[in-house]
Amino acid sequence: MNLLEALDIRKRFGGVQALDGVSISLKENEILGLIGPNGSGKTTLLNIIAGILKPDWGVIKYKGIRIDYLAPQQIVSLGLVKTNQIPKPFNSLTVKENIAIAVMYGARKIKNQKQAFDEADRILSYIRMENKSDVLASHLTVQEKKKLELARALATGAKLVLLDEVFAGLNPDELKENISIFARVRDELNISAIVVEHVMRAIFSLADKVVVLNEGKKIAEGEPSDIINEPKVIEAYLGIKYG
Amino acid sequence: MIKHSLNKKAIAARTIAIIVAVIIVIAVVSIVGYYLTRPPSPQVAGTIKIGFTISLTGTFSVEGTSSLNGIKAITKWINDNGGVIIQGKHYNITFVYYDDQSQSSNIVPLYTRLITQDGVEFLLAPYSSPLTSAAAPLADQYNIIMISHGGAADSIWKQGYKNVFGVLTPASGYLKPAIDWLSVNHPEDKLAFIYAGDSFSVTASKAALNYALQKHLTVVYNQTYPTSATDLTPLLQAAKSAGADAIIGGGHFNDGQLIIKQLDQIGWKPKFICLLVAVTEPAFYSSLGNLANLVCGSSQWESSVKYSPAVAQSLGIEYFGPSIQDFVNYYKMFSTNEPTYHSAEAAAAVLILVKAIEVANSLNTTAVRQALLSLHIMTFFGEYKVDSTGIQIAHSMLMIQWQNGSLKVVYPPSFAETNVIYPYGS
Amino acid sequence: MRLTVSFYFLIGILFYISITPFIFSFSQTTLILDLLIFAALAYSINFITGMTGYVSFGHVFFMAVGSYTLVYMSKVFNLYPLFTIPLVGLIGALFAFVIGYITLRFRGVYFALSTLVIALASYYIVLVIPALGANEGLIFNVRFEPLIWFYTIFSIVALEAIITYFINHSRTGYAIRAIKDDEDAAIALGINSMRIKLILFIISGTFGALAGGVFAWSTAHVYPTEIFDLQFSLQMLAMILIGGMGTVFGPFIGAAIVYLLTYYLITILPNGQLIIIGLAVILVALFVPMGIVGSLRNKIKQIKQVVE
Amino acid sequence: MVDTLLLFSDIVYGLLLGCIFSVMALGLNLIWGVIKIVNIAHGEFIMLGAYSAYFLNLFFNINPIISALLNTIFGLGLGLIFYFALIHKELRNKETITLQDEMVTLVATFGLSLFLSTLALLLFSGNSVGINWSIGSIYVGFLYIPLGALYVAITSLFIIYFVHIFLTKTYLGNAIRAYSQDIIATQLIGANPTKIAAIATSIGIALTMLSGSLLTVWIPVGINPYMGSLYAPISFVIVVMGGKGKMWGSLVGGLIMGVIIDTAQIFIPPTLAYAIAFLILIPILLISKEGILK
Repeated sequence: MNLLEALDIRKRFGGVQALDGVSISLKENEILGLIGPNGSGKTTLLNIIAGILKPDWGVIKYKGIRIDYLAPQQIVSLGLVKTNQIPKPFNSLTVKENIAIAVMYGARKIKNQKQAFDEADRILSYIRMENKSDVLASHLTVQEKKKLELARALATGAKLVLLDEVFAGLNPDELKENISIFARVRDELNISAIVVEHVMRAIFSLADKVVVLNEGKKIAEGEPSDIINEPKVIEAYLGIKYG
Repeated sequence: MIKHSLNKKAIAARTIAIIVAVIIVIAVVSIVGYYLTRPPSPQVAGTIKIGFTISLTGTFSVEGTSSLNGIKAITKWINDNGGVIIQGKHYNITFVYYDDQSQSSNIVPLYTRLITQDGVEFLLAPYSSPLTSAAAPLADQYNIIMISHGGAADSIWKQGYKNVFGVLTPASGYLKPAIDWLSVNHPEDKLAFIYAGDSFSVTASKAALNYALQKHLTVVYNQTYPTSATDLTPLLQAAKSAGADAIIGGGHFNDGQLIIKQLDQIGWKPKFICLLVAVTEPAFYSSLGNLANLVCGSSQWESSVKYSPAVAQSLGIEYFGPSIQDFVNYYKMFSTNEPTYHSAEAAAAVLILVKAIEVANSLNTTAVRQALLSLHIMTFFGEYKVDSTGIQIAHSMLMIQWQNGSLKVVYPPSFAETNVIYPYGS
Repeated sequence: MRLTVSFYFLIGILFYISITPFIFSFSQTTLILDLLIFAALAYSINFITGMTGYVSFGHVFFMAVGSYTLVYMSKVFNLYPLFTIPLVGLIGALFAFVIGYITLRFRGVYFALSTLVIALASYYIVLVIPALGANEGLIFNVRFEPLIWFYTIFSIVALEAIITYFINHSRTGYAIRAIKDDEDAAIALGINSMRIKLILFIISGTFGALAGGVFAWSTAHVYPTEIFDLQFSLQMLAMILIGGMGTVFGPFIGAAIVYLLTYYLITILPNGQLIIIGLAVILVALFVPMGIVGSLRNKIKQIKQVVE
Repeated sequence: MVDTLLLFSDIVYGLLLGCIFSVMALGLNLIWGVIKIVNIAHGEFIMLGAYSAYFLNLFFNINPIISALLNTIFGLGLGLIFYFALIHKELRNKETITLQDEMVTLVATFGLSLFLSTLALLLFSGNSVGINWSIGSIYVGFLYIPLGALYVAITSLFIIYFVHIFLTKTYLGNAIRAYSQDIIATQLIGANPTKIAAIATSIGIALTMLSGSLLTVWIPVGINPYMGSLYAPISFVIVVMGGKGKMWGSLVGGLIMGVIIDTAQIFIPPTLAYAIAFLILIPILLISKEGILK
């Protein structure tokens, strides 16, 4: 059974057809790379799956349950979480508190505060940010904020994470670190992900399968190595950045 | 070089020291001066302390200032004429007052302060019905006598307060002279009632409306407007198109002016206009000019009214306090304007209180209350007598009209200086 | 949950306030009574505006609801005012539920404006309801019982302060801070922000109504232009801004500052306090967004870090 | 038959009043639409404009239309002070305005509103004053139209048109519109964002004070320190109704508001007419935050 199934998703903003009948599916423990030029509808699709936007048309099922009419917080409770393209940490709270909130709510809803903070400590060590534990989130660098965004998503206990450009804007070392953290987490926690990314290296080192969107339509789907040679993709995607 | 700069530093330091010293000296002198020149503490033996708030700023500032000057005038008159006599001893009247800014939210804190901290022995109510309504409960709670001089709403005396007494005709009687005059002289006129939404104006206008219906007059329009209204043209338009000949109502000073100004703007001259409160103020004429001519109003009192010991004697009651002329003379010591009825009713409140204290021969609340309940006298303000609830039942209302720049008493005929000129705009 | 030092400090202060009628003179006690009414209002608006950052300009509405309910029930059904208090809270909660359900969908300035228009419009509506005394308001003749008023309002303030403490130290407290920082991010982590906001708004409305009820009881009347005076709303807001938004002690400190200023200036320079409060609000908003208590707490944190 | 005449004349009065409402809301709208800041002290600037008109009339016998032009000059100056004292700190070097920034300015301008209205109360006392500018009425068919109100309405329409031309046809106007879309874009076309924000704010305040002056024609004795608390909410509702940032939306919103307030009074007590005028905000917000006018 597929973990996630999105069928014939359509969404219109004013005069623009942002999504025009896109379908994607994802198996358990699979990583799907979602690529496409700017304005091709990638972020819109993630927002619709996460419940932040409502589709005009189409059905989304997660673990066999229809989620397209649920509120975002209900979808998170089922174990599906999305990170933000621009990190949105809670600036007046510390890094540890940021993560603890995700533990206390999210999908796990741990009521005991001590237990939640212990779990937050564990996740901090996972992402190697123990030394930043008591720093206010507003004082972090961009890279640290991106890591926190990822950590918070993992802390919810989600089984499916939607990653919206968590690797963009990092230097090669940071990129390498984040990719390795994510790869390790994925194996140990047994989670699945949809990764929207401009950074091709991230997609190709992580994704099991790639879907290409252009102007709200799916134009290709397959193994990363096949996709890169697909003529339609190259045509639609000349501005592609490799690495 | 070093020496020079040291010198400079020393000079700077000395300058600062001098400045600081001067500031300290000024501060000390001003504080000491303040305490030395402060009026002697009002807790001197042989005085009776009366407390009240009055509106010196805000919506009721015109009426409030007139009232305050009235109180000042009568207090001076009383103290100049032997003060209050209790058990053979003479007491002077002093008063403590605060500006309530015409805001009812200030009433409770200020009256509580007057009672609990300033230690006043008697209270005067604030000006206007809403403020009086807010203050009245405190009179009973703290068991202190309160005399109302500007709160005319009948509802004040329907709460069962023991300690609240009125010297003025209650709201329900305000417009009665106007209706009486119309029913005798122009019963064919169709009436429009347009009045402010505060309790005083509503009570006055509704009572007049019912009275008009009793007198078989035709009422074609009846509407209230919010006290904060700044545009009354829709109402005036509606009254006009309902075929009204006369406008009765209004409220306080600002909206009274507004009605007259906007009547002019929409180009309508009703035959007869009688408004509450606003008309009696000199400022009404000075700011409206010719538009104010022939506007009628109701008044508790005018200096041209003749109340005197002789009249009192003919009614078989006692006359107490200054003559009207004496009061006007005293009033002129505190104000360049002529006293209005607000001045007179506020002064009357003090006068009645003094009489009641003398009759009770005591400062005790219960004794003074008994005296206030049983008194029936005349002062320069007219008759005083209350029923068991404390509401005024003997004082009579006047109708006045602006005629070529002067305010004339035109009704009832027994007190009238001249006749009503009809119609408005002629 | 582990109780911190500040909790025992809070209990200590509350105990001290509870015995003030026996320490101070009668006139001083009436001042503390007034101060407690201010504090009750400050805590009330703190639940919504202080905790979530949803600025409510129309909070005076709940005060009016409470005043009218208490006076109406006492007058029409001839009940002893204290017995109407539970009903006052209930009606306040009910109104808060309905209004919150609609307006909490709007964020930022839209929420602020919708609360403002609701308060303004309800004033105009009350003016034409004869049962509520229309423009005349309602007056009722009650006994003079300053001690009972004192302990009623004291219990309300104590309850508010303790509830504030427990909310701030609970799991929900973290969710609330998350909502205040970034509501969308909070929702994305599974926090049901609408429910939390609505509950806080109901608590806020309930206590606002209770404070209004005691206010009307102690002044023995409710008069529309007085009780709907937006100045009350603005002063409540100023109190928590100056004291510290969302904190346990901030509302009380803010209330004390605003009340004392008002008290001392009302006879010297009437309304002068509003100029000072206005300026203080501007300065606090721009330079000390956390208010007095919030900034002190940060300073203490910094000092602790240095010392350790 | 009488009733239709009444309705018709109230609609005419409502439209005349609405023209001033439109200018009143225009200043708020410009600030809100361009720099995304809601000026809670909007009503107090209207009040200052009205008092300025009153004093200009009292001392120099200047009529409200002329003083409106003078108010524009005062407003530009006050607007700059307002911007740099209260707003600049929050906008400086920012590309987008967060909800937190918005709340800070909301609260700061709220403090300003408290400050200005109280200062006015202490300086001018709370007594309502007015301008005696009676220039008569003209009789049209069945209805008197006060000439003052008519001139003011025409002035208002002219001002709205002028602002429209300014925003669409001039370099500065285009820069202001660019700023409202995207602060970075302003830099790309070579304009200094701070300068643009400050200019837009001061034009907004100038329009607001100007409208205060025009308003005095309608409120012969309604100039007082509290007047802002009535006209500010009306302006807020108009801007939300017309959609923030849409200048012509203010015109339509203002006219609708004027007609609602004046005609509703035929059917219901005036107090309820105001209640409706305010409460209309809630359904509008439930439909769309961008206003109901497309």
